[in-house]
Amino acid sequence: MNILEVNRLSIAFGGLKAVDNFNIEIKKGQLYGLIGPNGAGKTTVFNLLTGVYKPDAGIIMLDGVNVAGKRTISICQAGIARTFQNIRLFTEMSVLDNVKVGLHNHHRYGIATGLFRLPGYFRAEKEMDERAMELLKVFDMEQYFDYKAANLPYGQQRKLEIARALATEPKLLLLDEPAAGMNPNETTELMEMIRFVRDTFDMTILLIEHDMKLVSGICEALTVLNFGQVLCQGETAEVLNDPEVIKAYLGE
Amino acid sequence: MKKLIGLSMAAVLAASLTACGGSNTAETTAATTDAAVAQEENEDGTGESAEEAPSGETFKIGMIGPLTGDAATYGLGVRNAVELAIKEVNEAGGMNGYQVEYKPEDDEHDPEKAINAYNALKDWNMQILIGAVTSKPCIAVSAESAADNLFQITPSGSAVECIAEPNVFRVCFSDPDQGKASAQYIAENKLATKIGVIYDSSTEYSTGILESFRPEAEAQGLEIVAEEAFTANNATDFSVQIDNCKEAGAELLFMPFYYTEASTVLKQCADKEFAPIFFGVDGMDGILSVKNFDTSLAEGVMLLTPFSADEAGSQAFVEAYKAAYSDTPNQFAADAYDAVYAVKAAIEQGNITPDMSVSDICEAMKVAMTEITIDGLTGSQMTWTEAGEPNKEPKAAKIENGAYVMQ
Amino acid sequence: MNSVKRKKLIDNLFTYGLVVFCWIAVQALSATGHMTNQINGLLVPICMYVILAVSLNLTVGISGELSLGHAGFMCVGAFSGSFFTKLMAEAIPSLQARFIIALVIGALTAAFFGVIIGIPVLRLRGDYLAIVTLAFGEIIKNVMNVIYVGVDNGMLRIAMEKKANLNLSENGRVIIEGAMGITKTPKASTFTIGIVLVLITLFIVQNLINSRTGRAIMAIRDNRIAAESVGLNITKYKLLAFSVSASLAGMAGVLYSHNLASLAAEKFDYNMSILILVYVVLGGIGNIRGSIISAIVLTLLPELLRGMNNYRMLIYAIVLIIMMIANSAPSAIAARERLLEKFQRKNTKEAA
Amino acid sequence: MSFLSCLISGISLGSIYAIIALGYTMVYGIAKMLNFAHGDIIMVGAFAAYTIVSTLGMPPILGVIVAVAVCTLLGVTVERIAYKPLRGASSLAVLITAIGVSYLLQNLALLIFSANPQKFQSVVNLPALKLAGGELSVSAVTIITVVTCLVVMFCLTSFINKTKKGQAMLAVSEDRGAATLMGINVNGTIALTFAIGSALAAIAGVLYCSAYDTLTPYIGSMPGIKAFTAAVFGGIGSIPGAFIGGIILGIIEQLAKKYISSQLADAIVFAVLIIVLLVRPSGILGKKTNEKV
Repeated sequence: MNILEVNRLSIAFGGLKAVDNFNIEIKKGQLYGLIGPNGAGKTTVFNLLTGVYKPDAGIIMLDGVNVAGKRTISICQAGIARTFQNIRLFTEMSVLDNVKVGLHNHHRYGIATGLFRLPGYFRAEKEMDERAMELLKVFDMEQYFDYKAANLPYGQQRKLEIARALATEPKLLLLDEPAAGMNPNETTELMEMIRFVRDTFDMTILLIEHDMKLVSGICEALTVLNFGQVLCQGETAEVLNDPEVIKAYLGE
Repeated sequence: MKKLIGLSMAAVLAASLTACGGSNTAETTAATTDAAVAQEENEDGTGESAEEAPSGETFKIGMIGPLTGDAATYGLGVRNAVELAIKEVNEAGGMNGYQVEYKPEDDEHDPEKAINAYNALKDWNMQILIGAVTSKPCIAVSAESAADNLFQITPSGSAVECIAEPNVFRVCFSDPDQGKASAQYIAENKLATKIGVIYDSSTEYSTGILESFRPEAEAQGLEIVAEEAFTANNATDFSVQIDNCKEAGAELLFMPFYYTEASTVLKQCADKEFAPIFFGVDGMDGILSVKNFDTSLAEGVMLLTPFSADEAGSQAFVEAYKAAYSDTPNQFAADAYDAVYAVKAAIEQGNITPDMSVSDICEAMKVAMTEITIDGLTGSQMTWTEAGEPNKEPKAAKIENGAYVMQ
Repeated sequence: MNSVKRKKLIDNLFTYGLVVFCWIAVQALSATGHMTNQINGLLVPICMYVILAVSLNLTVGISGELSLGHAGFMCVGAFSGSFFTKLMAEAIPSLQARFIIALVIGALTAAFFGVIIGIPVLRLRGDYLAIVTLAFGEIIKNVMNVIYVGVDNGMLRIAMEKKANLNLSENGRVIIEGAMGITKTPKASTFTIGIVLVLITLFIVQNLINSRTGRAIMAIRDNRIAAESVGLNITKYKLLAFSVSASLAGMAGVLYSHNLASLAAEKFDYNMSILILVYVVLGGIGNIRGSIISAIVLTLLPELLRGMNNYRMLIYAIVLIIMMIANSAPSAIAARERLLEKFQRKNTKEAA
Repeated sequence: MSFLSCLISGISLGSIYAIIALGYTMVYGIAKMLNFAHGDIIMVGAFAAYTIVSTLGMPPILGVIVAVAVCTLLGVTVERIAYKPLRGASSLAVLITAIGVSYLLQNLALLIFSANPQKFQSVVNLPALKLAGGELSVSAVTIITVVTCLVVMFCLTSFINKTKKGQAMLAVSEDRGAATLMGINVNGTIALTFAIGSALAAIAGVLYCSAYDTLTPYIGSMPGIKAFTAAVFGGIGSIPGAFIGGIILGIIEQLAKKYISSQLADAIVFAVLIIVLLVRPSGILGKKTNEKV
């Protein structure tokens, strides 16, 4: 059963076809990699999937619902969450609050409940605290819960971003270069963590990555993007041995 | 925490500055959270209880007006004139035999600050208030002084509401009176029938005069052919307003606003070769004393004013004022000067002494004010009604050869 | 985690406590006759400025939008509140009752303006938002300066530019009179009411910040794109913060207008907005207690400097510049931290 | 004819706004701060010229030179003392400091020159130009103002595009960090910007007071705010934008007074500004900055 089916997704910026006829199929629970040289349009695909850009054409079927062209908020609610290439945390807020913002749409109470501290407030806040701590524990970050997000070390910030994305209870998690700026040890740790997340949350994950060790280590399938077009698609081992892919990466 | 340090610095600074300022004998107590508390603790003996027991040897007269800010030129005139008059009075033996102490406070032409100034003066045990200079602060203060039953006389608060309280009197004309009188004067002297108006829609002074000018002009058979406004925010370029009046064929330009803007309007009219009869109100008075003003521009300007710096009767005052402040007094100063002498006359009429309570002084003053007649700078044989309005004739002046000539 | 929560709770309670302490201190001082008229007269304005500073902090500090039009909302609140009090003088004889309703009306009117202004302008950012809010404040001021509202035979009449346009009948009365504004609003504001309003403001702002809504507002401030990606409705929360802030400013406006017998639009120009912004920035952006303290100190400062006459505002300006540099300059902060460190080291050495 | 005359007065008013706005926009572009004290520099310039010309009776041209010198010095000094220590602090902190400087300058002027309005004798003593058989008269100040504005605009543009210092300014405004790495003296460049901006303010002050002749310690604040509006209108940070913004603002203000309502002219100017910004959120010539995701 496919959780994500994308068909003929295209967008152009002033004549430049940034993404052209992009197709992808991701099965539930799959760990899928999106790779390609710099400027191939990978992040643009993420931006299309999450509604930051509106596609010129194409369909994005998420769990049987077309979300193409919808607003970011609706897409988030439909079940796609993401992290960013250049980390985007709520820097002035605590680590715990960052995760609690992710829980925003799942633990609701009205403004009046919050203002007047009605019982619903305490109930919901307690649930949120517990849930957020659980998530932080997954990433081994519970001891940092009252740190200001901006004060976390780089690697922890990346993890926090993933935790926040998971808090929105997505069906599909998009990770944009999660290993960027990490040392080999951290990367190994991250790989294990991504796998762990997939297993514990039964999550489907699509990730953009340049680190081939990570890609070959955890991705089950790959799509290679070059100049906005799909160059090659299939199981990781096959794709990585494809001469076209090697050419695109190493040049002529 | 860091912020707290900064703020406590401020508090210390504030407290210490007040200490050297001399008004209060505050010690430099650094209360981080509440400088007020620190202040209050050092205010022994000057609290409310003290108010009831003034020294009994001198009258304490306070003054409120804009000493800084956009309207400062009016407030400073009043402050100086009151100071001058009180000095004269003291030298001549005081009021009813008692010396007079005097203290001015700044209100920045802001009702809120005027109340602060009033309260500061109350702490000083003020017994009589001259002020506030401008209408809105005056109205705000009058509500407070009425509650305290403290006698107040405003030299120049011209809005109707300024003297709505029974304890408030004024020296100047009210705005509606001026508007009405202006229309009547224009009609009676057949100066013109087609009238253009430029006015300041952001001040109550200007709109107040115009509101009463309009119906009266109509009743007198005058035609208002153009009515152009400006506001405090764009009181620099009047070319559009002038053009419109010119095109409408105005023979007389009615200018119910202050001389500061009037001097600019006159210059721009000259640039545009628009030369109707210019007709101003008491706010126009002072135009000749604007530094570096080319007085030839004001040649032929008419204005209704009770005071003229060039008149024989006011020579002594003008000389003394010039000597003391190297500045020519305007009509605000003249009104203020008269206010002091009115207070003096009333105190002597009612045989008021400084040891009386504020409320008793007020009651006595209210009666005495209606009984006195004074010859002042701004009118001869001035009397006051019970409502606080002065009885004096508005006089028309015309500027000829760079001097006001009474008509 | 509970300790952190408790710390926050204590922190909040401390802020309330500070306000209540001020009230008790003032009551004690006036009971023992240690209160000067000057300070007494400043109590209501201080409450008003505290409310304004705290509410602007909600926009500037918590929501991260630079607004230079706060005085405009205050203006709207002041006029609508005063208008109601004067209009209903006969219908509702109790001044207290009218005042309380006026507070609500002022807050609601300002909130309404907050929403209708917020919808178009909150799309703009940074300095563009600043100039647009400034522009709105000036428009409100300019329009209030030329508007006339009167009442006759139970009918409201509104006109622009001149009183005669109202066509009032003989028994009519003018309530809002152009540049003159509203005069003789009965004095209903007291220090106790002011303190209650400050507490209400604190209650609203602090509870808002520490709730789901507040987190959403702050998240949008910190990173709009990330906030959107986790499913936050940007417009809704920005607008919410803006209009709550506006309504509190409106309430402060009613407090203002019921403290003075003269209410005119000219008071509410951009200088007023900037004055409130000074309180917020000096108290610390996003720091509620800081806003309270700086509003108190900076309201008192020029008044306590009255003895200095002409030098008063000059000193105020110099103090302002020095405080800004001492508080915000990176080098000053570093120097202060070094000093603190040295001090702490010394303390620990002594302890040892 | 009356429309033309209205238009001309609008252009004249707009030219002054434009000169002030040029200073505003330069300082904003390079130092990234809203210099609320800019308007008060205008006032200082006007008072300096006033002292030379009216009080000391020297020739007007000397007045202009002294005004420019005084303001340049003042601008650089203020930058050095009040703004430089705050480099790296939040932009709001700098904004508030600028307001403090504004209060300071106003109150200093109040102490020195008193609050009484003084008449500024125009530095231009030429007859007005008559057009269309005398029906349309354009004052000499207007012509000089417009010409000055164009010259200033031209000089600024060529300075920035053609000289090394100008290029350094551009670099600093684009990316301060990168400029430092390129070996550009950032502090020096910012000081130079303040010097130029303040010199422009001095010229604007002299022209403003020549046209509208009244001088008080508070005259700077309103043109300051209007020029700020003009700068934003044209797209803050953009030099041609400030020019166009200033001229358009002046014209709208005069036309609104003439054809809509002289009472509501301020409101109309600001309403137009809001509408323009809603349609073009970065002003007429402003750079559109889309945050990259």
